[in-house]
Amino acid sequence: MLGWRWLVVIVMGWVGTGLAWAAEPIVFGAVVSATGPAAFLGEPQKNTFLLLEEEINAAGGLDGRPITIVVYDDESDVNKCVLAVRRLLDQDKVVAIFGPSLSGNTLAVTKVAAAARVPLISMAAAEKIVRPVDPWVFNTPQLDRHAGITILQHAKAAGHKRLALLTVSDGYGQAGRQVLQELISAQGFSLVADEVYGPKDTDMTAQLTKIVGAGADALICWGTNPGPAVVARNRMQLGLSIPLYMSHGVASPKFIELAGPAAEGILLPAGRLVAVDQVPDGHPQKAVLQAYVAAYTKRFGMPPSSFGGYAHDAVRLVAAAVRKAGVAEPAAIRDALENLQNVAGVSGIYSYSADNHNGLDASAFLMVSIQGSTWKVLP
Amino acid sequence: MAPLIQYLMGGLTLGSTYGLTALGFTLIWSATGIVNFAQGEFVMLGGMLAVAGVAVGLSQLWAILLAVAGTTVVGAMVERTMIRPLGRRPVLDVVIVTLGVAMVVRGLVMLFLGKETHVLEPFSGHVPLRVFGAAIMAQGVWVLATAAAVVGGLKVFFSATLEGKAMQACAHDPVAASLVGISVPRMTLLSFALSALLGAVGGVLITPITMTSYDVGILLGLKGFAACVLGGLGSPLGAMAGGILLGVVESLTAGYLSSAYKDAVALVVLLAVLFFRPTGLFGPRDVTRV
Amino acid sequence: MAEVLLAVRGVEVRFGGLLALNAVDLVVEAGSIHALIGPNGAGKTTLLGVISGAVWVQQGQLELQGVDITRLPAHRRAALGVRRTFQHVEIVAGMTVFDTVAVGAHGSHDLPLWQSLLATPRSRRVEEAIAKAAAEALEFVGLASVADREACTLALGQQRLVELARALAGRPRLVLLDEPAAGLNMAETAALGELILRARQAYGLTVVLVEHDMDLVMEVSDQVTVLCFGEVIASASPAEVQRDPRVVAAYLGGST
Amino acid sequence: MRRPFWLQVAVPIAVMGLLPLVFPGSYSLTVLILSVLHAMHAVGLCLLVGHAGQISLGHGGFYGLAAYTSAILSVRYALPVEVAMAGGVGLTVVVAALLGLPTLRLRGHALAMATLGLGIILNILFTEAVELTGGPSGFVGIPRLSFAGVVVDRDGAVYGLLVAVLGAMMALATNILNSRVGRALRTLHGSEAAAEAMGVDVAQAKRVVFVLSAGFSALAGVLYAHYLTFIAPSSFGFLFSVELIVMVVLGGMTSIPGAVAGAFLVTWLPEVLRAFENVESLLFGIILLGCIRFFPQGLAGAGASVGRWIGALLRCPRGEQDRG
Repeated sequence: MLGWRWLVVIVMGWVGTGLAWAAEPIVFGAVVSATGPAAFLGEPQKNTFLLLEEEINAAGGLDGRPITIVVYDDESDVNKCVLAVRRLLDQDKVVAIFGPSLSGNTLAVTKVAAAARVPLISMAAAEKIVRPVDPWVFNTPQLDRHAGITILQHAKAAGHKRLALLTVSDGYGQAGRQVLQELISAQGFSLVADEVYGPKDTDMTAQLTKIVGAGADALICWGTNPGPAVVARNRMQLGLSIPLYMSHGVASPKFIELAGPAAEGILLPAGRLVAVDQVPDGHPQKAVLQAYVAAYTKRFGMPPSSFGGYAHDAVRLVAAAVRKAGVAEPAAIRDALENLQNVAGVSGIYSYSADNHNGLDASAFLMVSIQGSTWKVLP
Repeated sequence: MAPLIQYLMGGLTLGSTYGLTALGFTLIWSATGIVNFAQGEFVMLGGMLAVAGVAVGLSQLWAILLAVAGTTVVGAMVERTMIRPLGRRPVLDVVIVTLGVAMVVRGLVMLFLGKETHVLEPFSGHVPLRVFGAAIMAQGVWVLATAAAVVGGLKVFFSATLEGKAMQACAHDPVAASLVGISVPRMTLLSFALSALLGAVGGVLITPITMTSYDVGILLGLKGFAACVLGGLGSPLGAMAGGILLGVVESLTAGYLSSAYKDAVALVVLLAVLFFRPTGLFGPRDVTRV
Repeated sequence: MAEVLLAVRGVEVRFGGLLALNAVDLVVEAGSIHALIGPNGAGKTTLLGVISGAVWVQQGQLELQGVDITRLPAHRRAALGVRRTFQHVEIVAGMTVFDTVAVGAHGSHDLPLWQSLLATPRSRRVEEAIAKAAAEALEFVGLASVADREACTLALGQQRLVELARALAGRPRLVLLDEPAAGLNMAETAALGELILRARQAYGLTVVLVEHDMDLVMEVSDQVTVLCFGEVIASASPAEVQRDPRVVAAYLGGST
Repeated sequence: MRRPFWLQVAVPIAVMGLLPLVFPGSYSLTVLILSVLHAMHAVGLCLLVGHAGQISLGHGGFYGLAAYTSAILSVRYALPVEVAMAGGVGLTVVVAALLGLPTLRLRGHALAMATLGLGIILNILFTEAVELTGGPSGFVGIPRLSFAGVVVDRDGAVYGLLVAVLGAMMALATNILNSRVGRALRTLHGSEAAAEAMGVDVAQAKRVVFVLSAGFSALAGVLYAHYLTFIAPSSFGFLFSVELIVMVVLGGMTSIPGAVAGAFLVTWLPEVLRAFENVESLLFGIILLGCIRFFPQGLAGAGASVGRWIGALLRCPRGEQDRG
């Protein structure tokens, strides 16, 4: 009798331990800029990690194991970012790191992750992150180059020859400016004005006046809110008639709100997230986009931004890599990521390879124009 | 369109936003000799409270009135709870306290009103005015006109009213002022409340042009402070003139030299004034040696 | 006639539109105690400031033992042996009596900063000399027992003595005392007068004394200069000044 | 009031030496390294703010100027790291001296204004001189610390080196405070009139302390650049300068070990209170207000109280024995 009971206890204990072992969570890390100047990037990303952690666990986890995403805020500060990555590697023993949100911060930590041999999937777009390729470093946003190509295609078709640049003097603007300078001269346009503004500037009439004086056919403004909204308003104030291209950095409803009536007619490249309902039904991204928008809106009471999309794609890609590898080990995840083909995400359709750690191309972008305070996809 | 006139107009609009912030600085300085590093946050608070008011469904006018009133109360509370208890502690301590107040106000606004950027509708629509072939936002005229009115008002206040004279006496020599029966604490309170009020008025006026978010106070405070130093601390007219000068220098630099270094050029002008004419361009002429 | 230590000639000081001192002459003999008296607002403290270097003159000249010091800043004059006390006691909160007094010896040594930074043997010798001078000065004014107390916690009378000790610690040639008896009771004032006389003896001082307490002035001073509305109206021995009708008029006029 | 050397320097250094044993791991070590770097600023600012009574809002700029100069010299001009570091510190000290020369003649808040302006100008340079500095996204590929060809690449060794440098700074600062210069500074903070009447060259004293503190920040800057091997303009801004003030105030303004403790706490706090990251600015603001109002002695005062309490505790049993 006693022996019987003991046997049950032991068997149950063994099974229990086994189950507990099987249920040991896979720990991922994320570093976002949820506060500080780049909070507009990091906050939707942080929300997205929360959302996807719940979603994946509700659906039974990855390979039967629940997942945990440890999210640290680097406050848009490079020191805190380095600390956060060290902490993820050292204390949380994560198998992969999502982020950081900012290009500068990413460049500061790529070596740290590589030295620890843990894959880092950045949500920042600078080309330096993935070119030259570091075996352990990937990124998910569309490259600035692809946005630039999309804009210049449109400009060429419209017959503009003399272009002007107005870029913000932060990491985002600097990266865009470099790419555009290169593309503009390579594609036979002439760059007649190359102006910058500070991230917190509130008046760009001087730069715009100078640009008009230089005889530009079209203006490309590269920045994130609120600067471009000021540019749009000043353009209306000055009554400028030349077309204004913006970057994908303002592809959010917030820009339309801030620019108000001045947003009308502005052209920009954007991911499909801004106009999900205008994406044709058969498109591979359609289902992903609809699911993300629905889930995010339900959970947080507002629509997601394309920056959140970068986080979404990072998690989905790593999840796909874990499934493919069958084991949640850093090296296996890295190898599997490099072999992912045609994975539809929010920002585009990813195909990573050994010499391409971005995985997107210019087709990730649509050219849209703002009409009637909403996005209109251009053919 | 003549570029020069447009640069000047742009500089004028921009500079008047700096000048409005600078007026609050100068008021507290005049009354207490304190540099109030929280002045930029008063401006931010005015704008953000007005935005919050509109967001909960108030009409813009009511939102603005409540925002100005609310900020004034905050200014008075800051003086009552943070500045006054320090008594006769060194000015350095008081200045550090204003830095702390700035951080707390910024932190609270971020926590309760969020990190997003917001905008208010311009008071007189989006259609720009044409002046000498240059375009100027109608809102810019509002800012300029209000600033001029405030400068005039302060001039009258300081030179023609008892309160105003008392306030200046306090800064000059608080011991002597209290000996002749002026209530120094009351004057300090009044100056903080008035500065907060001026800041909030500035905040709601410039928000339709510059937009606002929890962290705009830092830069506004710095520019306002720079404007004060440029024009001469303690003089309302100097503060306004310093602000406009700063804005015009920035605008002209962006137009003719380099948009990348426009702030740097403006600050170099500031340092030059500080070194060679420490009382500011419009301050008193005779410099007491130290 | 004894050697002239300090000569002030034709000094004029303006604050904005206000003429604070007008064509003031003052000759202080070495080893004397020279009192400056006059009604409130006569410019006595301003004149002390002019001598110490705290107030810049618009016109006129100052000579210390024949050396022109008109354009020397205060700290350079201190290095030449001028020290002062203040009408409103200038004692820094948080500093001990000893440290407060030791500052008085600051200007008596010229030591490059790096010596202090590295605490070199020479800097230690200077520190020892300063400590010795401060201890002596404290002993002299009778405050040795409170050397480690915080100076600003002492009673006013003792604070005035701390200021005197601070001035003495620099072993000065010329000490400027600005109303040292203000706020003291009669016994304290009498003791102070004695102390000033003893200090002249022990330290070989010349003293310029601004004071309202006439008993003290009459007791200690060799010479009295009377200021009124920024001008010198009399300069003579105490007894003569007391009899001078202009002085009496000035005081009566000043007090009504 | 003499500050005993062992208490001011030796004990804090010993404690810092033991910290890596208490908090092992590379993450903790990184936090400690940043704490020591911040403490270097705090020691200099303690002299400037706490003793000379001058507020600087531009030490972040000096930090950056030294870091960028050293990075540029070692990468763009391929100079040896030691030479580049010396260049960074040298240039920064010269700039500080040039700024201090006209500014510190003036009374009041001239230094606050001037340093604020210079700090922003420097930050604009870091951001806009892209060819030299790498611009807003940062300067990549700075060589690691090395001396005479020996590269200091283990974090533990870097930490040891930094603690030694900090110890030297604390020793220098303590010497200053124990000397006539220290007394002169305290006096001019309380009363410039008294100080100059006693022979203190007030402008010169302020200038010397200002340049010294800028030099400490510069040394921290070059060490930081060659430790992290990456720098970006955002690390050297106005808000960082204010954070440095928070450290000094938290430390009690006048105490060197207090300032060091303040730097460690302000660096650790956001790491420990992860849930509070949204209220960091609020928290630091409250620290400033609370310390100035209720604990002007800051951590140093708390330390002294604990010291007295322990002292009383140690004495107490003996007293009982005496009575028994």
